[in-house]
Order: sequence, then C-alpha cells, then structure tokens
Amino acid sequence: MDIIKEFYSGFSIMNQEVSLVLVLVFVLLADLFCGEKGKKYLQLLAIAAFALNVVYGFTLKVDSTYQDSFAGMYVTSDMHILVKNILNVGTLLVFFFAHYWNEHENRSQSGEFYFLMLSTLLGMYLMISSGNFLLFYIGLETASIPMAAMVAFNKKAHESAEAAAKYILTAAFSSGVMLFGISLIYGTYGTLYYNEAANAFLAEPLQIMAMIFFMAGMGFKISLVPFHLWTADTYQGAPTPVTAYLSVMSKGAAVFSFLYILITVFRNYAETWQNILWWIIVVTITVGNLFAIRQKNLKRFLAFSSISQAGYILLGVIAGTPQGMAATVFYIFIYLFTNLAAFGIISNIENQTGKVGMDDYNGLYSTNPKLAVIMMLAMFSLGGIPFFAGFFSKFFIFLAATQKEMYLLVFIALLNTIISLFYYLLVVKAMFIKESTNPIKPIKSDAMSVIGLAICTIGMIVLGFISPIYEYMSSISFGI
Amino acid sequence: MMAIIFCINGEKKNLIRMVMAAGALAMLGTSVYLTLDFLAQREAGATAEFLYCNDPIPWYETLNINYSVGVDGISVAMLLLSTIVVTTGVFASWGLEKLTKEYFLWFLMLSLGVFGFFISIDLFTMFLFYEVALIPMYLLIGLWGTGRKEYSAMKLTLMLMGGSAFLMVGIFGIYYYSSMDGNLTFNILEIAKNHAMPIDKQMIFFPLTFVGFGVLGAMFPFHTWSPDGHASAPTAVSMLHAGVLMKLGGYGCFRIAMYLMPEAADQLAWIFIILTGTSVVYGAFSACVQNDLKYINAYSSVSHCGLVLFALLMMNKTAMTGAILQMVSHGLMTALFFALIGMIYGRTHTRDIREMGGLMKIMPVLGVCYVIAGMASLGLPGLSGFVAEMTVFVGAFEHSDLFHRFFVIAGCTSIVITAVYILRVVGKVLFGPVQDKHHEQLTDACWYEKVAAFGLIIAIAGIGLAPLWLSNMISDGIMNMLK
Amino acid sequence: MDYTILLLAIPFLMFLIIGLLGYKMTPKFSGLLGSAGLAVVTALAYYTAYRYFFTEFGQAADGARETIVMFNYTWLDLSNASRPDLMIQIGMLLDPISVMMLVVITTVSMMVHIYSMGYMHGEEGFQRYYAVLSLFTFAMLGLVVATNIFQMYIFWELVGVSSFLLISFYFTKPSAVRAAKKAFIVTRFADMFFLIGILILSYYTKTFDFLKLTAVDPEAQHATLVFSTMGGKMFMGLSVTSIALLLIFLGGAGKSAMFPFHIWLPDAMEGPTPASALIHAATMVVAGVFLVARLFPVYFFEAPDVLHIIAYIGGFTSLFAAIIACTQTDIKRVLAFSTISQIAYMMVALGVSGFGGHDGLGFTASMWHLFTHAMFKATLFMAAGCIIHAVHSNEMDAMGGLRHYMKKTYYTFGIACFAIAGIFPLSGFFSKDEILVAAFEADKILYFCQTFVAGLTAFYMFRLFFRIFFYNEPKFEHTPHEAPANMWVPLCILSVFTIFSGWFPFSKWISTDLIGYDIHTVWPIAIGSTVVALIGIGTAYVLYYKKNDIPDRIANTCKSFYTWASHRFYIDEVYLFITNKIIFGGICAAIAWFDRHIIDGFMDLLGWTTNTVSEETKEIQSGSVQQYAWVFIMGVITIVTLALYL
Amino acid sequence: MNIPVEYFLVLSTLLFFIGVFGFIVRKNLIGILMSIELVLNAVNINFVVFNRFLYPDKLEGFIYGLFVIIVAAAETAVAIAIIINVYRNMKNIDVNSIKELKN
Repeated sequence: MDIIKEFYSGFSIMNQEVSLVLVLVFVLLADLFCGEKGKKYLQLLAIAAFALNVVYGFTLKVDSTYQDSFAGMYVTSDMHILVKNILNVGTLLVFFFAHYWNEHENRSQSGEFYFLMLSTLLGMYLMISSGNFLLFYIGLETASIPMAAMVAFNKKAHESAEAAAKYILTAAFSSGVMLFGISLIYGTYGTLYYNEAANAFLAEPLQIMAMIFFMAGMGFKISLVPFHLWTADTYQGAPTPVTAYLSVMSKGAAVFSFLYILITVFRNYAETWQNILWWIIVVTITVGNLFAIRQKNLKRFLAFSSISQAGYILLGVIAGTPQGMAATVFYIFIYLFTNLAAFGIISNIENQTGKVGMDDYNGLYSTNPKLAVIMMLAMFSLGGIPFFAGFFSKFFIFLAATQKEMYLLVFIALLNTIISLFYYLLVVKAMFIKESTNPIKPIKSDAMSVIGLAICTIGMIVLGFISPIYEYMSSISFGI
Repeated sequence: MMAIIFCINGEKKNLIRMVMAAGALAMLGTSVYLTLDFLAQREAGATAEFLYCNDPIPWYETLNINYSVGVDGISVAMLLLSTIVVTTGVFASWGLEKLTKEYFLWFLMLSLGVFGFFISIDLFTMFLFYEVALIPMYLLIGLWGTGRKEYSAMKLTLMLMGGSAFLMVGIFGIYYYSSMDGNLTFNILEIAKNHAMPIDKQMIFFPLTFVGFGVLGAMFPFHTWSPDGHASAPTAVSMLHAGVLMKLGGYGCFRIAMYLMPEAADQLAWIFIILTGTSVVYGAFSACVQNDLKYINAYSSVSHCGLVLFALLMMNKTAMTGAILQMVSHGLMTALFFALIGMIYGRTHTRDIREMGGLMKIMPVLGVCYVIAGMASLGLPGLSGFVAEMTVFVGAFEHSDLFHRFFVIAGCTSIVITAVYILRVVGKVLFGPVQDKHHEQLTDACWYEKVAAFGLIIAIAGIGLAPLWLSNMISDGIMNMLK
Repeated sequence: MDYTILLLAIPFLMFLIIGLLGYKMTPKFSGLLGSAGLAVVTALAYYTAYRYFFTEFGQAADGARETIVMFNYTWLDLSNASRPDLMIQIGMLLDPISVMMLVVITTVSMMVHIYSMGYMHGEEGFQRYYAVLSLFTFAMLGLVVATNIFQMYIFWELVGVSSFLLISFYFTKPSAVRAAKKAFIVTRFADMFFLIGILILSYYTKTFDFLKLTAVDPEAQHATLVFSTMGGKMFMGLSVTSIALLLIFLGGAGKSAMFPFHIWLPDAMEGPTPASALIHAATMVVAGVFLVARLFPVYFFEAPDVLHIIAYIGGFTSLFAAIIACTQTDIKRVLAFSTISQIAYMMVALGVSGFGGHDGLGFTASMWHLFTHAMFKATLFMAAGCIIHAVHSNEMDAMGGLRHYMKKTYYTFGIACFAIAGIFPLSGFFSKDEILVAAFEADKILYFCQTFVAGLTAFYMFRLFFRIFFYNEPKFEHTPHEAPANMWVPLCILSVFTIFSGWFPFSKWISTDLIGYDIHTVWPIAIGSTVVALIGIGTAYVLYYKKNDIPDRIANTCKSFYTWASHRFYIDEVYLFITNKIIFGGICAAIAWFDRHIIDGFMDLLGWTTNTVSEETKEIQSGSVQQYAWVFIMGVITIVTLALYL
Repeated sequence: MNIPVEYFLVLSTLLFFIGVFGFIVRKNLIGILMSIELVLNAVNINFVVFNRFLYPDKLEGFIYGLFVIIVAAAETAVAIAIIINVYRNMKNIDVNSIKELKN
C-alpha cells in the first residue's frame, strides 16, 4: 500500500509533464472528434490549451533546490523547470508561426502536427529531467521519432522525404552508437542512475570510451562537428516551422541534458571532456561559419549558422561551473527568440511567396520594411551586436568560458564571430543595400505570426537590459 | 531623441531635420554647459578624479556590472569635441534626400554610442557603447555611401570587429584579475585602485587591449580600413568617424590599456612606439601621392592619429596632454576637411584632384575654409593643430635616449611632409586655372554648409588662439591618471 | 601693460576686420582702413622708440640700456615634473634691436600700405591683399618683440604663411602658385630644424625665455647662466649646445635665404611688388639675422664654432648671390639676389662679431646694415614697382632710357643704388664700412671676400641702373609715364631715410652688452671699399651705359661659367630632382604601393582565403547519408584514440 | 558450460561494427535499416551480458534491453513509413536517390 502511495506521490512533482500530457490527450481527442468544419477551430483550441500549459509552467516552483522521485529516476529542480518553461515558450512561438502554414498547406493534418510536436516536447521534458539513462533514452527517442515524422510532413515534396529519411537514419545510427556507450557505462559503472554512477568512478579507458560514445550521440542532437552533417539537409528539407523547432528546441533540450549529465555522471572526468570539448568547439564554430558563408538558401544558411551557434553554446558547457550553466541557459533563451524571429520571417515569406533564396530578399526593405527590420535585428542579435540581446548572451558565455582560463579558446571563438558577422551582414546587405528587379511583393502577415514576431522582437530588444532574468538563472544554477 | 525621430513619419524630411538640428544643438549646449561647470568646479577645488559620478546603478549584480558614469577633464574635452562634430555633421548632411529618417536614426545611434563610451566608468558599459558605435557604420556607409561602398563598409566593419575581438579578450583578462580578494569588478577606478594584475599577465593582456583599440585608432598596420572606409562614406559619416570614432581608439588605449596595466605599458611601449611612429611618417608619405581628396585626408588622419598614440606612449604629463589635445584638434579639423570635401564633391562630382582647379575663384567661401583647414592640419600657429603638435613634441622630447629621440625627430619631419601634401592639394584644386569648364557655373556654399564649416572653424581657431584652459583641463585629468 | 599692446592688437584687428568683412567694403575703403590702422601703429612705434632711446625709460642705472618686458601672458603650459617653468608666453620685450626693428617694420610697412593703394589699384582681391598685409605686420611685430623663443617660433610660422598668401596672390597664375608652394615648403623645412633646435635647447636649459637664455654670468664673463647645467654633453662630436644652436641658425637661414635655402627667394618675386618690397626685401628675410642677433650672447659664449660656420656660410652666400645677380635679366630677380647677398653681409657681420664694447662692432654693424638695407632695398623695390607699372614687364630688354619719362623714380632709384653700392655719404657706406672693419679685425679672408662682393654689388646695381634708365630705348607700345603720387611719395620718404640713416649714432644705441660706445670710420678700409665700388660702377658704365657688344663677348669668353651663373648654378634643378624624383617618385609612391598592395592586400587575402576555403570544402557535405555515418563513426574513433593515447 | 564474458563482449563489438559497416555500404534503405538493427542488437547483448555476469542481483540490463527492442520497433515503423514516402516520391529506395540536398 505504501509502495503504491509512494508511487503515485512520485507524480506529484511531475506537474509539467502531467499537464502537458493532458494537453496532448486533449488535442488528440479534439482531432479525432471534431469534424471537417471543426478543423478551423482545432488549431486555436490547441494553441490556447498549450498557452494555458505555458502559463501554468511559470507558476511552478520546487520547494527545495533538488527533488527526485521514482527512486531518482526522475529529477527536477528550479533550473529544470525553467528550461522546460523556456522550451514551452519556444514551442508556443513555433505554433504561432506554423498557424498560417497549417491553415493553408496542411489543413487536414494540423491536428497531427500539434500532437506530434507536443509529444516531442514531452520527450524533451523526460530527457531533461531524467535521473537515469533509461528514462533519458526513452525521452530522447520520444523526442526524435515524432520529429522524423514531422520532418516528412509535407508528403508531396521530394526534399521533405529525403530530409526525413536522412534524419531518421542518422538518428537511429547515432542512438545506436549512444546506446553502445550507455551499455558500456552500465557495464563499467554497474548502475544507470546518474547520482550513483557519479560515485562509482574508476579511471579506466573503457569508461572514457563509453563517455565518448555517449558524447557522440549527444553531439548528433546538438549537431556538433563531426556529427553535424545531417543538419543542413534536414533543415533545408523540413517544413520551415519544423526547422525552427529543430534548430532551437531539440538543440536547447539536448544541450541542457548534456550539460547536466556531464556535470553529474562524468564529474570526475571533467579534465578529459573539457579537453575533448575544447577541440570540438573550435572545429564546430569554424566549420559552421565556413560552410555558412557560401549558402544561398536561407534555411540552409541558418542551419550552418545554428551549428556554429551550438559551438558558442558549448562554451558555457565546457566551463561546467554554475556561472557556465547560467550563461548556457541564458544563451539558449536569447537564441530562442532570435532564431525564431529569423525563421518566423522566413516561413512568413516562404508561405506567401515560396521564396527562400538570399537573392530573393534583395531590396526587401523597400517593399516590406517591418519584416526587413526585424530580420536585421535578428541577424545583429545572432552576430552579437549591442543593444540586442545576442550581445549580452555572447558576452556572458565568453565570460563563463574565460572563468576557466580558456582565453585562447575564447579568442578563436571571437575571431570566428568576425566571419559570422560577415555572413549575417550579407543578409542585411541583401535586404537593405542591394536593389532588386523583382522584389518580394508587400506581404500582409497573418495575425498569429504578427503576434509571434512581436514577441520575438520585444524579446530581442529588451531581454538584454532586464538583468533579473540572468540573475534568477545564476541564482538557481549549479555545477561541478 | 531617437524616439522622437522614430515617431516622425519618414516623409516629413524637413521636420526631421529640424528636430535633429534642435536636438544636436541641445546636446552641444549641454556639453558646453558641462565644460563650463566642470571648470567652475575645478576652480572651486573639487578634487575628485571623476565628477558628476552617479552612484552606480547595479545592473548584473552577480557579475558586478554596474551602470556608472562620470567625467574627468579628458572625457569632458572628448564630449565637447563629439557634440561639436555631431552638430556640424547634422548640418553638413542637411541636403541628404534618400531615406532621411533612417539615416539620422543610425547617425544618432552612432553618436549615442560615442557619448556613452566617453562617459562610462564601467568596462562593460564602455565596451557595449563601443560596439554600439561601430555597427551603424556598416549601413551608413553601405546605404548612403559612394563608390565601392559595399566592399568598404564590409571591410571597415569586419576589421573593427576584429579589433574588438582582441579587445574583448583583454577585457575578460582585466576582469578576472581585477582584484586580489575574489570580488571581481568592472569598475575602472576600482580596478586601478586594486591594481591586482600580476605583471606576467599584463604582458599578455596589454598588447591585446592596445591593439584592439589601436585598430580603431588606425595604427599601422591595422589602418587600411580607414582610406577605403572614409572614401566611400557619406560626408557627415566620415566627419563623425574620422572626427570622433577614431578618437575612441586613442581614448580607450589610454583609459583602459595604459591606465589599468601601467607596468606592461611601460615595458612594451617600445614596440608600439615603433608602430605608431611608423604610421606617423608612413601616413604622411602615402598621402603625398594620392589623387583622391578623401584618400589624402584618410592618410593624413592615419598620420595624425598615429601621433596621438605615439604621444600617449611617451607617458609623461605634457606628451599625454598633447595627445588629447591632438585628438580634439584632429577631430575638429578632419571633420572640417571631410565636410568641405563632401561639399566640393557634391558640386564637382569628382574627388580626383587632377580634374579640379581654380575652385578658389568659383567658390571662394569653401576655398578659404579649405585653406584654413589645411593650415590647421599643417600646424599653423593660431589654429588648433599647432598647439597639439607642439605640446606633443615638447613632451615627447622628455625621453633623452637615442631611440625616442629618433622617432620624435621623425615625427617632426612629418609636419613638413604634411605641408607638402596640403599645399599640393591647395595648389591643384583651389589655385591655378580652372580645369573643367563646367565647374565655372557652380555655386558657393549654401547656408547650412556655411553653418557647418564656420562652426568647426570657430572651434579650431578658438582652441588655437586660447588653448590654455583646455590644456589645463586635460592635464588635470592626466595628472589624476598618472597618480 | 600699457599702450604697447596696441602695437600687436591693432594690426590683428585690422586683419580680422578686413579679412572677414572685406568683401562688404569697397577696395578703397579697406585700403584706407588698413593704412589708417597702420599709421597709428607707426606713430606708436616711433613714440616707443623715442621713449626708449631718448628718455630715461630705456636707461638702466649704470648707463646701459635696459631690456624691458612690457607684458607676458602665459599662452600654453608645457611644464611637467622635471621642467616646471616650461611655458609658452606671449609678451613684449623691448630692447635696442627690437625697438629698432619696430621702427623699420612700421616705416616700411606704412610706405608699402600707401604705395599699394596706387600699385594694386583695380586688382581683384584688393581687400584680401590688405588683410594679409595687416596679418604680416602683426606677425612680424610679434616676432621681433618676442619674449621667448617659442613665441618667436609662433610668429615665425605666421610670417611664413602670410608670405605664402602674398606670393600666391595671383593664384590663377600657375607660376605664382608654384613659387608660393616652394617658398612655404623650403622655409617650412628649415623651420623644422628650428623647432628641433628649440626642443633640444629647451630640454637642456629648461626654459624658453630669452632673458634667461641670454643672461650673462656677471663674474666669469663666459657661460650664460642656464647653460651651466648642460655640461659637456656631446653628440656626434659636437656639444649638444652647438647642435641646437646650429639647428636654430638653419631655421634662420631658411627665412633669410642663406645658401642652400636661398632658392625660394628669387621665385617669391612672383608676388605683387610692394609685398616683395616689404616681405622679401626689408623685413621678413632679415628675421634670420634678427634671430641670431637675439641669441647672440648664447652663440658667442656657448658655440663660437657655430658662429664661425655662420660667418662662412654668410660669406659664401653673399659672393654666390652677387655673382648670380650679375647675370639675371629680370630686374626683380636681380634685386632678389642682391637682397640675398646683402643679408649674407649681415650674417657675416654677426659671425665675426665679438662681445662687449668695441669688440661687438660686428653686431652693431649688422643691425645698422639691416636698418639701412631695409630702407634702400625697399626704395629699390618700390621704384622697380613703378617701372614695372610703367612698362608692364620685368625684363630689362623692355626697358632703357626711362630717365626721360619718370624723373622721380630715376632719382630715387639712383640714390638707392649709390647707397647700396656704399658710396659716401649715403647710409650704405657707413653700415657696410663698419661690417668690413669688423670682418677685417676678425678674419682677413672674409674681409677680402666681402670687399670683392661690395664691388660686385656696385657693378650689378649699376648694370641694372644703366639698363633701365640709360641704354637704348626699346619701342614701348605706349609711352611710360610717371607713377601716381601715392606711389612716388613713399619713394621719396624712404630715400630720405636712405640718405640720412647713415649718420645716426647706431653704436650708441645698439651694442652687444647694451652699453653704448663710439665708432670711428677706419679710413683705409673705407677708401678701399669705396674704390672697389667705384671700379664696379665704372665697369657697369662701360658695359651698359649704351648698347654695345662687350657684355656678350665677356659672356662668351667664359661661356660655361656664365651659363651656370645665369641658371643659378642649377641648384633649383637639384632640389626639383630630389623632391620629385626621389621623394615623390621614390619614397611616396613606393609607400603608397606598399600600402595598397601589401598591407591592404593582406587584409583582402584573409577574406579571399576564407571564401575560397568555404567554396573548396563544399564537397564534404556530399549529401550521401552513408558518408555522414562514415564521418560520424570516424569522428568517434578518432576522439577515442586521441583521448586514450594522448 | 560457462563462456567467459569477454567472448560475449567481443561478439557484441563485432556485431556493432558489422552493423556500422552495413550502414555505410548497403545501397538499399531497408538494408541500412536492418544494419541499424544489428547495432541495436549488439547493444542488447551488451546489456544482457553485463547484467547476467556482472550485476546478477538487479535487472536493469534486461529491462533496458527490452526497452531498446520496443523503441527500436517504433523507430523502424516510422523509418519504414518514411522510406515508403521516399519510394512514393522517387520511385525507388536506393540510397543514392536521396542525394538531392547537399553542399
């Protein structure tokens, strides 16, 4: 009897997951039972329901700094909740941007769209707050399998199918590799619980090898070089809302859980994984930038830029300190608004004109000043230029890295910002400076994306100046 | 200010201009008042290193980032310079028709960054404003520029960003060595007070910081953004950029690199003396054979700004005072130069001195102003250039060893070379017979151009005739730093 | 502080008023305004001179003259820890030479102002001309009354620029522009040495102040006080003092057109003739002499070797210029070279002078010659101006027999010629005679050299005289006429000075140690020089009184030498080669190329490399999912290997 | 009969790399999917063997194995669906037919 009570009491700290599941089920049922004419309300319902969930998420707080249930299978803390809330916000924004697309190109399966996306979100929740490799694995797959379905969403298109195939194959492959690593971890540590594993530490090569296999699996999700090659193709092929979701949400969730596992399970190998990450970061940032320069398709362009951004994010991870964690989460938070703003513009224009080439954007300012300005803000923010939020997040993440005396690494990263600034400015140049013979016609964006863009813009501009956010993060962050 | 402009509908160009002019004049008034009040307080014996310091508004407590501002003699001088140049710049770009609103918005952002940089005491805010001042250049040049504008704009932005990459590492270093007892700070004064950075670390971070600012200060060999950038920038932008923005470099070298890492500055000075000494002569020489007016002035800016850094590195009161004076004077006269070049270009549609001639007859006012600017630049007594250069040379002569002597004397030769290229331009462009018959029905300066030019000339002559108050104000700041 | 500040204030105000508001005034009014202002200044100057020399105002207790600092404002503070009183001040120092210079400058300037109203009549830019004249007067006055060497430098530069503006007055004439540039840059080049000299001097003596610099140690009549600190610091074999003083002299040489900086003066004649009279004959060009005189005690006690150098440079220059003058055909150029040669005379005098009492004769003589020369050379130039005004040409061939047409000019020119040739009883005789005496006492070689030059001077002056006023008349396109009154009146006034200024008791007024003494004409030397002068005149008479072929025959006998001389020994060409070919063509072009192609090229190379790499590496992203997996697994294996075995 | 643990590990490792090899060389998408299954089976063997030999008292390994199998099934289902989609678009399931997106 006690066992049962304890079992159920385990759910008591899983509020977010539970509420999300509720929304999930609601959407599913609504999708089932609303007829053809109900479809048009379905989206609004789904978004509203999820919005409620988002709001609810912000009310949550754990009374102690760290709680777990199911014997440490599930872990949570203020930081976990915060990260989930951030993901919630991102997802909501993606919904806003996806609305138009669902309305016109994807009428029939809009329900499935929301359902799948929410389930991936659920997977990410589990991945983030897992205290055990089993739950972690389940969360990971829950996050990635529906994602594959979503990448394949518009069935007519070649590249969508190709992208999906590449994604699912690489995902399966990488999860195989990661599982191999996990199995070795199990073999060497003798446990799958993070906190126990942390103590069962014997400096033997097999453990290091296991760690590296595991890191490879994570590297696939965060798309670090050399595990990044799928990224560009999938981003380009997938429907733009899905790409946005991939580029921010799954990346953010993966980064956080990666950081969490590194500083708990592999705490004693800090030396090793810091050296490894040092090189991975350098390669990632550089390759991402170099490949981004030559891109003409904006979605592909942003894919590579997001690769290099992932490198920057890891600068916070490599420190492994509380400050590092705060900087990382802050960076993800800012990056979410910035990148989603860019994708919002792109999807907006793609939906209405079908143009994604950089040359199509020539002279955008003359026809669509608002969109152009927001895009410019996003580019500047990605490039890390004040006053936009990107500057602050970059500054803090570099600060976190230098805390560990990694001046050389930071210097290389900074030199890379020059390259990145170069290609971000290329977009600005296209929109503002270049003239075009047939510029994009003036666009009347739909209400939802207007809301989304407004939120993103406000976020990009003001977030840097509102210090309490970062203060809060650093107050609840933890590290080695 | 930006808000006001932003609210105005872009069609009402004149209204925008009015607002701009009003705002700029307001700024000018403020800074003049600030200067007077500052001097008054010094008279009254206010001995604090920085005056008007607000009590630091905590921003990011955990990182100990505050918003704290204050001014000392040097920054007051710089603010005065900036406001003058901004105001005249507004008038100089009065005739601009294309996208006026956006233009002035970026222009304001630029000036905002500049002001913020000069008044901030906190490294973080300082760096923030620094970058704020850098980025508008891209669009200002790229959109409203001329010639190979896109190339130049990109080059300029990237090179300056490269500089700030060096700089940022330096700032992190300073931050993490900012105090003995763990509580790190970004506040310059506290860092200087704690003076906690060990010498071997200084040897690493001083060059980074100095080069970082040196790029903006157009230090050889990092100066090549300057000719192209200036050549393609619109008038007011090259005014503000050469006049004020390049001063950020010198100011930063002084206020951050040398003030916070004195030992390293002392030990590594020789390297940078070689570089800056080179750029003094080098810039002057390469200005002699340019044919584009803007290139000539860009190179002369390289030479003059080189003199600024050169004097700073001498590290004694007189030389440093001279350096700041040189910043002010160069700011004013180069702004005047670019304003006039813009006006001439706007009429003749060429900047190639071989295609012009006898303009003095056609547009006497511009001609006379140009001659005055030239005289200021070649250091004619009674104009600001002379004051600055003499102070620099006398101060630099304090070092009696052969190495310093050599470079100081090399610097002295630059004043002759300056005379050469200035007179070359004056002789070719203003004097002599009219080259191009079409030029003969060109008009002379119109009212707003006159306002811009005369404003600057008055400032130049004012400093040139009565330099004492300024140099005292500055040297007072310097003394506080040297303590 | 009292009325004397007006000496500087008024001309400056005139400059501002005419310069800023000139375009509103009628030319006539602006001219009158300028002249009126200057008249006041002149009056003040004379009054000052009167007070200084003839009242107890200028008398020190021990009968010596007193050096008075009327006022001294700090203008710029260059002090620092080790040099507390290193300040630039603007002040007024009255002592015999500065007072004398006041008189000279104001007189000549006054005359020029009046004269110009006639000469420049109807020129466009008349107001500009007067504005610059005022500026020049201001600068020159400021220069002579300077209380410290830096103030002198300041006004030195101002003088230079106003000279530039006056030479380039006809700025549409390329030749004028070229001449102006040349003048400015050459003097500027010399000023650089001046500046460096000042820097060295002030570094060691810790002061700019003339009073401190020239203060003579009362006992031990050798070192001036401030130099005791400098000890025997040597640099490249010379003591730093000598180097500093040499450099300062070079600055003076630039302004005073000593060899090798003389090249700008002849070209400077492109400017309006009255301006040449004022600037390039009477006042500015003697600034160098004045500088050396001002620092004379320093030179004498601290760097006698430099003083010798000065003397010999002076000697050489005077000879050199005199020879060239004999061959020129442009009358203004002839006058220009004679100016060079006469100033060199003064330099020689300073160079050979001693200190104290009668030893200081050279000093006195040079100042005296400065005075007289200013007068008669101004006369000559103005007369030349009248002539050019009459025949509209500078060339001798366009002249001849003018004595019938312009009497007044003829007489004044003649007087001036006799004066410069040093014929008793005109002023030139006395001053030149004293110089020769001083030279004789100090250095025989220089004495003979200068005597010869005196002969040459007489020769070429009268060559000029005869060619202009006698000789055969060319056919004038319209008959020459006498100049208007406002042009010949100043001539007459100046020639009065020319006649009588020889009788002033200069040695009573001006001496090295400020104590007056008596001089007596040394008859053998006087007669000797007169004879030489007469020979010169005679030769000129024979050759040029009426047209004949002797000159050409002489020219042909020593053809090569003649061509060299008439081409001014090709010094200008050498300079041109150095500047154009070497500096511009060589250094500047090379540096510019280097900058564009190497440094800038490097920056572009960086960008290019990045782009190329990114283009070249595109194949890595081959699109084949299997290749992705391959890279993936290889990455894993590599990392494992590195992590385990490194 | 008792086979030392090393043998199993060698087996599993071999299996893993065979799977990887297959993934890289097979031209047929289904084949690639099957080689992924090999990899996962290698993992399963690991789990089970570790559990059986090293930590016989707990069942984590077995459970994990089960989960892997289940998830793999789901994964395969989606993968198959996508491959069908590919087939519908490209009319074949040759891996070289999905090389459109590159560079």
